Amino acid sequence: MTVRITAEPFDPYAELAGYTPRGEANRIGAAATFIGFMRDLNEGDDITTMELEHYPGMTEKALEKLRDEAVKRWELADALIVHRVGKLSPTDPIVLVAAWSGHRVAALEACRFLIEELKTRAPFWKKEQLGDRERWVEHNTPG
Amino acid sequence: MTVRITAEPFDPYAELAGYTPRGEANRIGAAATFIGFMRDLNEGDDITTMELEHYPGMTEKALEKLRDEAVKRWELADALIVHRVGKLSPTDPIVLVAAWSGHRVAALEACRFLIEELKTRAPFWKKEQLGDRERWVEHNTPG
Amino acid sequence: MSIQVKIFASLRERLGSDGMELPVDGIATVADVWARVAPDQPLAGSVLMAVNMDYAQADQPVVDGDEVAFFPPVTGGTA
Amino acid sequence: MSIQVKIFASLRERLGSDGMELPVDGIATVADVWARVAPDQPLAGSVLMAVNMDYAQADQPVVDGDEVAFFPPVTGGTA
Repeated sequence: MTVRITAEPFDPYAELAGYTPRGEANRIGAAATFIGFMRDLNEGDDITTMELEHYPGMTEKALEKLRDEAVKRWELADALIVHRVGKLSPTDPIVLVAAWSGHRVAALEACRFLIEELKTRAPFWKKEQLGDRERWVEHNTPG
Repeated sequence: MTVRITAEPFDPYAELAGYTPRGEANRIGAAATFIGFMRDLNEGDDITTMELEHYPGMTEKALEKLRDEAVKRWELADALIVHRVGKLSPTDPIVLVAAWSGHRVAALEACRFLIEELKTRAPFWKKEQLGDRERWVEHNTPG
Repeated sequence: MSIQVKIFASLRERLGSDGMELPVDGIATVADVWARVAPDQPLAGSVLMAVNMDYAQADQPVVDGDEVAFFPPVTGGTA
Repeated sequence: MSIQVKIFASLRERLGSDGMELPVDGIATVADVWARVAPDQPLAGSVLMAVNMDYAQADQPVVDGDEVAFFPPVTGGTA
């Protein structure tokens, strides 16, 4: 039941390997995870670096609410959200979400819910650097 | 583009951490993964161990076909399937599937396709040990 | 006593301020807070609002000690 | 020359054989192979079939050197 915001690069697989999901391990049949990475391309332009701003306090609150909703709705054993902030480079992991459940459909659906809702509800803002200019990302891509 | 069947226990996170997906890393925006674990409970009964049989040659062929279908349909950068065979204990990972893509929806949908289709098309058979008796699993659970 | 205002991202750059402390006198709603923050600009539909770190609408009441935030559409997560 | 037959899982246990080599004489289809493997049993709809490691139907032609497999519904993956 962890929500973590980090200004340091994180390794999603180490994050998962080091995490012990709540609940009886013998009853967990499924883990679905999603990892988002920074690309060096957006809307046709080359991106050199990116800055991710957040609203300390509210962002955590929004992510915790989201996690609690997913855990309740799909009766998950556990869920995890890790999100990067600060200055990122291409290939850096931006976000990790994970859902653990008795059965596969619950884990898969909860994982998708977490990443989709996070994009519309959690206060994060991206500013892209393109060579010597920069721009705020105005809206999220539909898919 | 790996398909691997292993009679030894495997660590899904080490598997992912050690895997370099094909394609330009700078263009990969999303990785969706699913891991299935052995539970100590099935259809209301306590399961002590499980044996997973396969059809050497055909199983690999079926998984490769599945992977190629997913890569083509969702234009994935890469996909990975690892499946355990032999004698398993509760909490052992049974299967890992992963899909890498430029965008999240392709990765999420391909990941779900891989695990659903694997269950109906890949020649694997489970035999459960329940204390001193054993039984073949006759059909997969719907979800 | 007072209202704590916070402004984020492109909105912060556009308004040239990351927030302020406002006296509560004459402030009843989130819209009233906006009128003090940017008196010359209507509250656009694209501006998101929060009171005490929960999303809010323009007509939500604001009381002494509240934290009120304004920000543009969120863009977290991934491609 | 001959046909290589393979039988898996609960079907192997029920038939008491994991396969055999059959002379090709008189065999034209997968159904003909089954008739040699289990002469006293109809080919149930729950039995899956493969020729040379691809799924097949009962009427699929079989030729010399083919590998023909029979097995129950598959149950890989996870809960």
